[in-house]
Amino acid sequence: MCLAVPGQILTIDGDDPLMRQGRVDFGGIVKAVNLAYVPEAMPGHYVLVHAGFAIAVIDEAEALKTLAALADLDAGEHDT
Amino acid sequence: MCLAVPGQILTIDGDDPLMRQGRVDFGGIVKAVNLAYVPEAMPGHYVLVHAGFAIAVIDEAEALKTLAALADLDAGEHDT
Amino acid sequence: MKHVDEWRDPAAAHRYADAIAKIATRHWTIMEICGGQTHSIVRHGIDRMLPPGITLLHGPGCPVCVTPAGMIDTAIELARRPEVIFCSFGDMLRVPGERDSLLAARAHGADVRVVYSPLDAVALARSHPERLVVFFAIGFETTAPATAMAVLQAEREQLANFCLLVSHVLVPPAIEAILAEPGNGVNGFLAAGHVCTVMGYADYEPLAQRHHVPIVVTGFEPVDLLHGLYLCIRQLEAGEAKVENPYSRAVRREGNAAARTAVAQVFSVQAQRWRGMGEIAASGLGLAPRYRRYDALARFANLDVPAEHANECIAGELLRGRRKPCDCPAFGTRCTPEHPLGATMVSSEGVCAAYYRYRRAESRHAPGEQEARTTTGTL
Amino acid sequence: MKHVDEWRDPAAAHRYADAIAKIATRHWTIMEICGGQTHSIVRHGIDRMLPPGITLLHGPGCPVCVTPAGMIDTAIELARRPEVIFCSFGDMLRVPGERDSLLAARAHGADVRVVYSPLDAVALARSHPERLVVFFAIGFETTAPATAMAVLQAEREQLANFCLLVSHVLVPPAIEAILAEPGNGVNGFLAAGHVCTVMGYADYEPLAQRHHVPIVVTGFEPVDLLHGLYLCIRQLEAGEAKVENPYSRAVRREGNAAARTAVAQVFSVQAQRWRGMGEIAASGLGLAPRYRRYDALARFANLDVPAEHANECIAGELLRGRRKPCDCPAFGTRCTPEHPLGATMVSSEGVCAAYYRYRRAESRHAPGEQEARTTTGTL
Amino acid sequence: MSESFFFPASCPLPTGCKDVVELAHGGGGRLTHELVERLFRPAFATCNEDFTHDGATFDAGNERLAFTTDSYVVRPLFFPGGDIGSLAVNGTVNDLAMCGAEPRYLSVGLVIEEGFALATLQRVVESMRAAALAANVRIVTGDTKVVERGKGDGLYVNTSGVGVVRAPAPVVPQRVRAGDAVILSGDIGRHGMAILAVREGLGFETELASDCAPLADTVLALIDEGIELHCLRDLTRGGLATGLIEIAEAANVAMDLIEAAIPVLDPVRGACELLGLDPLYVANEGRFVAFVPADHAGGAVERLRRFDPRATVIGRVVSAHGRPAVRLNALGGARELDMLSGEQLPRIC
Amino acid sequence: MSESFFFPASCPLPTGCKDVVELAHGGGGRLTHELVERLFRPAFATCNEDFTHDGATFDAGNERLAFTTDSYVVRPLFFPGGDIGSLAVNGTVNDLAMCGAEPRYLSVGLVIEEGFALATLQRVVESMRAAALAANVRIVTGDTKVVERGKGDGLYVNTSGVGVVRAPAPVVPQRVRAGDAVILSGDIGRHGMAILAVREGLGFETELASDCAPLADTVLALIDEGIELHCLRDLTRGGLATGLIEIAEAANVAMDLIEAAIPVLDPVRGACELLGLDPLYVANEGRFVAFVPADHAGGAVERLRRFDPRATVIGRVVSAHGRPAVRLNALGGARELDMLSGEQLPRIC
Ligand code: SF4
Ligand code: SF4
Ligand SMILES: [Mg+2]
Ligand SMILES: [Mg+2]
Ligand SMILES: [Mg+2]
Ligand SMILES: [Mg+2]
Ligand SMILES: [Mg+2]
Ligand SMILES: [Mg+2]
Ligand SMILES: [Mg+2]
Ligand SMILES: [Mg+2]
Ligand SMILES: [Mg+2]
Ligand SMILES: [Mg+2]
Repeated sequence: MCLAVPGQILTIDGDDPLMRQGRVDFGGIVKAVNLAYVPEAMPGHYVLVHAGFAIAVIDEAEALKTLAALADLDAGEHDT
Repeated sequence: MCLAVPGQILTIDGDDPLMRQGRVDFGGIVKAVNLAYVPEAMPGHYVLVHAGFAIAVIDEAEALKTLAALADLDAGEHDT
Repeated sequence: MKHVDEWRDPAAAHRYADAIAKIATRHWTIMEICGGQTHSIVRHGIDRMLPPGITLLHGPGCPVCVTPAGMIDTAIELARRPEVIFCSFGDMLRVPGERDSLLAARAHGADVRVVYSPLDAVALARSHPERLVVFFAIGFETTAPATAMAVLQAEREQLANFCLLVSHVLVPPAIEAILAEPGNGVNGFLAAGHVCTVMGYADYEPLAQRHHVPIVVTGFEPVDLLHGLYLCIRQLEAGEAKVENPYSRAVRREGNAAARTAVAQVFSVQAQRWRGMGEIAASGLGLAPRYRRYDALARFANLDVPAEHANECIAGELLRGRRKPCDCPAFGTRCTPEHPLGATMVSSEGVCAAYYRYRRAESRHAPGEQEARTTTGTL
Repeated sequence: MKHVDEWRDPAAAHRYADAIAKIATRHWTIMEICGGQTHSIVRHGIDRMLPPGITLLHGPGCPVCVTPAGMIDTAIELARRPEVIFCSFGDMLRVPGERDSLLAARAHGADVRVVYSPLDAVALARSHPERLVVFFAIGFETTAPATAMAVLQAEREQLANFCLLVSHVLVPPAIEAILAEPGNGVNGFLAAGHVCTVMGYADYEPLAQRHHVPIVVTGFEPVDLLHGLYLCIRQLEAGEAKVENPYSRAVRREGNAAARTAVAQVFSVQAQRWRGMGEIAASGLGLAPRYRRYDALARFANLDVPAEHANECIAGELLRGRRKPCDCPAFGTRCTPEHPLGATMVSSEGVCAAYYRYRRAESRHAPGEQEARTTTGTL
Repeated sequence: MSESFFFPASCPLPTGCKDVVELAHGGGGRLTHELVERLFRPAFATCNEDFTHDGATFDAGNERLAFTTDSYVVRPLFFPGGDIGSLAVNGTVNDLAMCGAEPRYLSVGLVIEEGFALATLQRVVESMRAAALAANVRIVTGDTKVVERGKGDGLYVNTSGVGVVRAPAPVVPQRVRAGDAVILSGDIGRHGMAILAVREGLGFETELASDCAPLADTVLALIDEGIELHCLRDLTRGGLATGLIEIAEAANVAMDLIEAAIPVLDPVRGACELLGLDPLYVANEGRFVAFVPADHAGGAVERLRRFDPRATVIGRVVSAHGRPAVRLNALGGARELDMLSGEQLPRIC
Repeated sequence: MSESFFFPASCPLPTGCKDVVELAHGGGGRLTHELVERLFRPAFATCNEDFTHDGATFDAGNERLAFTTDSYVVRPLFFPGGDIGSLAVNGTVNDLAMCGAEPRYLSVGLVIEEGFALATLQRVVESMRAAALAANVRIVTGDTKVVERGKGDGLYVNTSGVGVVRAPAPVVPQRVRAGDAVILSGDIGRHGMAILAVREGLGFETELASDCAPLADTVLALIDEGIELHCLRDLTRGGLATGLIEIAEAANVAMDLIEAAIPVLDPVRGACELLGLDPLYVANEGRFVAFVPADHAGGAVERLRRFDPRATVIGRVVSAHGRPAVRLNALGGARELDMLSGEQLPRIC
């Protein structure tokens, strides 16, 4: 279930909590996305989008950490 | 106004005065016609049909008389 | 086809034509009232069989042509309502109101259906209880009984979703109006056979007497028409002015009693506007009070029939023989067969259409041998 | 595309696969819950990158597949009403209920529309006040916030013509049900990353502990999946059974507070039927009492969801690993991919469909070199 | 000759609203003609003859080929005497025949509305197969599109056809000249009235059957007989009158027709009388006119009568004196025929 | 290799209700294929190759001709990168090109819904004119039908085309053999996603433009270069995957494709990800695959890159061992591609 795709917020419109909307860029195509569930999201952030809603802001630091875990893999380290 | 076409009654259905219907033959095609306005019409009769209604039974004797007037025309007679 | 072919027999037709040529000694102008007769005259070329002194005038006997433009606009307004199935005879669809025709309205989405009989509209109401079926009730005395029966059937079946937009017209008042016109120049009339089938011809007798014009009840086939013309000219030559009925196979003096009764029950006579001719007293039929609930105009509170715009179209005057198409400022510019302003530009055989085709300086075809044929006379 | 391409990098994927091969010393059966993960596994061939001892089980994580057949029948019944615009996610359209699918209903005239978001259905209700818009609210915890927001917007705009047919399901009770099955044979789970994005993963901690299974919160891209599998196998090899979260870029332990709040406001947890699996306690969401007016089942008095027919389909047992497709009496005869009786015959990658294609004696193609690839293991 | 005017004699013609396409634009009459002349010819035609005839001809190596297309949107799909499938095959076969060509290959393009019964589709396909066999053409390529429910009307069929020209000289309107005989291949009006009777639920009990039939053999027989064919035209939408007027205009000639010579079957006449329609404007699907030099007329009619005994000379071509016209010789003399501006509508007046 | 089963991996396929035509029957996938194989081929085909390719070929005198037809029902009529008019010209031009033919003549059949704006019709006609000029084909014959409001969808266009075969040997699926290189002429998925974005009001701000373009020059360039073309296929409905599977089945071969070699532009990928669609199944209108002997692959790609620098070899043909298949080489090995049973539907799971 739950196809969700990461995209980058270009601009944000409105501050009505139910209607907060962003223009989000997915590899060059731009779609309006409801941002009600990511009140912390700002332009420039990447969000995960499912059924028209951003459900999370992608944590860049965590992403880098996860990729780093891979680099350490051969070293046999146990970071997740 | 008032395209009306002669056709011959083949059969008559029903005796409800509003709904009396006949099957009427026009040169080989047969159509249902409302006969409410020609209570005197019988199968075999020719009727003049306008907008789905028979509006007159054709008087064969009068038809012959009228054609006869033509025959007498040269004789200068004054029958209508 | 029996009762058709005998009356199209070329030999018989020519014998009447010959007889007319024999008895006609003077110029006579005879009007056939009925559009159906006009149609037949042109189709069979009856006018070409007459001596040059005889001029045929086409009367206002095309019910779709005399329906007021405003009534067509109202029809279109009704047809555009999403709940309405608008039913009309086919020949009404192309006639323009002040701007559009029902055909154009249909092309823009209105649900307009062609019916052959008013009973087809009743059947539609029966099978579409969720829609409102409006029937455009036009026509002369001949058609009124059919409309009346539709109302009677709807009443009996208590069809609440059926109503009429009524624009029925009556012939004798129109003849009276034409004759009342000073200098109208009409010497005799062919009365419309099928109107008489229903109404008889007793009504014409005082008319003939009062205006001293022969009125001959005439059928629609070539032999009928020539027979009618022959009798009319014979009366004119003889100085007579009576009603004659050579269409006796279909017409009795008292008409059709059952049909007249139904019409009398469902309708009342009222004043009526005619397109391009204004209002004529007692020349139309409206629903009798007890059937008012079938009147679309009564049903829709805000609906009425707009008055005829004082537009450029002078067809009314053409009809009275006072002016010619080229006197019309719109002729050939704002009014063309593709974009007609008036009914007389609507048909290829209409006066304005005929003039447009053969008389314009800019005509794409040089006038040729055919021109004479379409010359229209002065009254 | 950033945050996609990094996680599809073949080199990275192969490093995890190599690491798995290095640490895996025994046979392990791991279930990925989510249909999206299954899709990604098959699309990218992740299963082929694993050592032969690792068996992947595809969990019941396809919301359209676990929606009860009776619910689809109800959906079709609603969609057939002339006043209804029935809105659904695209992938729901092809799934058969007891007989038909929504796609078939549409081919027979029902107004069924595909929407990308529940908000599209709200917009339709806004723009079609004369129609009733019904949204088929299916999906796991990930999708419920979107449905909740549709309800909140409809409430605020007082849209009286909008309602839901709700069939939302919850993941942890399904995992619990699978683990409660004696001899289920599942050694570890990949938890569905996007469910956890919304709900967090605290709920899995008691599960992992109680059943002593590692549960790894996993994303959807090849590197994510292999990373999750690596961690899961590493725990298994080490005899551990904890919850780990390598999908930390998208998932926090507490999930998404705003989304959880909206879901808690609009829905209440209730027992839920799963297709082929029967009812599972506390495994679904229904509209909370204060939003009952948005419930299509409450709105239409006579509408209810028929119980699942005791039909021939044994997909539920397949799901529990108890039987194989060829044990099903309907297999290959009354049940084919063109006329499926169960969800597992619906997709070309489903168990029954895969067996149908490669295992029937009558198969039009002789078994060839490709066969090995689609062999399904025993549990 | 007497003079007459005042009110329209034939009832009203199309009007206004020319910002949108009306049914009349597809009726085969004046508006269709104008659409072709004003929109398609200016945009597409690369020579004078393009878009003036039933099909185009061009050289391919050492052969001359004919190429034509038609879409079929007839309602009902099945009618007495045929169906949309046989119509689609015969219609295109006939357009090729009208180019003096032997029909060889057809393509089929189906636009099907979602929800259309597969069993009905099968019947139509079967009918096409049978018609193609009967007409000795091969259906070699096809295409199927399905449109959403409510965006079609069951089934629309397009067929295009390729044939090999067998006539020794071009068979085109431009070759019609004064003195040619106008030959009609049979009675007219059957197809249109058969369709109307069923479609409009006119409740005609008697079956009026369409004349739908392939005409290629007939035409090839004329060619084999050595008849010099100046022009051929099948009398589909718009009927005999429209077909002749189009040719008169393209050839800049006039024609004089004898009304009494034009065969119309009694039931067709009866139905036409009832509805106030003119059989001259009613569609046919198995009738054509041939323009041949006067001295070939006898031979042509004789040959045609082996296919249909009603085949006959109905008139002759005369000089246009600059104004193309088709005149019908009626009781009182010649009446000029007009191209319809749309489909004929049933009249009550 | 690990084993896996249980629940459907790709979400559900079409089902039941096969008594009527569904949209999927026109989707270009399995059901379209079955309709052709079960209904049209048995009824119409007179040789094995009829109805298996983009068009038919036949001899006419000393030339070999190609003949094809397609109806165009695209919605919206105008979209970024083209419109129904240019599409209808290019689509048929391309089907002729796929037969190794030089497109020469087109027919146009319009089915117009009553009420359609004449101005819009004019725009479409103008676009067809321009596209025909650009593709160097002549539109020589046409037909117009008007259907009642509610019985169409504005405008449907059929074009049929005739071309002269220029390839020295037949260009048909049956000639594909093990060892052939599979060459793709450019990036895929643009047309389908451009249409979907506009049609479904997906609110993609960025313009995804259709790849709609004529391919005849490209193909003729390959022929002129002496490239031996075994088969060509334009990748319209059903996309790359469906086109290849059809050829694999007709030729009884297998193909191994390298997923990473298939060019997809970022915005197309983004849109596909969002909707859960696979670009391999998305329609194109200006892309084709060519099957050429391995030793001609380099020359072919080089020549193709003058038209589109993204042209590339994406795989090769191998022996089918009795079971035709198209396999996509992904991370973990080969995955067999399935023909779609209908249009792809947006997924949420
Ligand atoms: S030319 Fe037109 S506007 Fe003038 S009188 Fe005739 S119909 Fe009326
Ligand atoms: S073969 Fe069909 S009926 Fe049997 S278990 Fe599989 S899906 Fe169910
Ligand atoms: Mg009239
Ligand atoms: Mg899924
Ligand atoms: Mg023709
Ligand atoms: Mg044609
Ligand atoms: Mg034709
Ligand atoms: Mg095609
Ligand atoms: Mg193609
Ligand atoms: Mg094609
Ligand atoms: Mg094509
Ligand atoms: Mg045509």
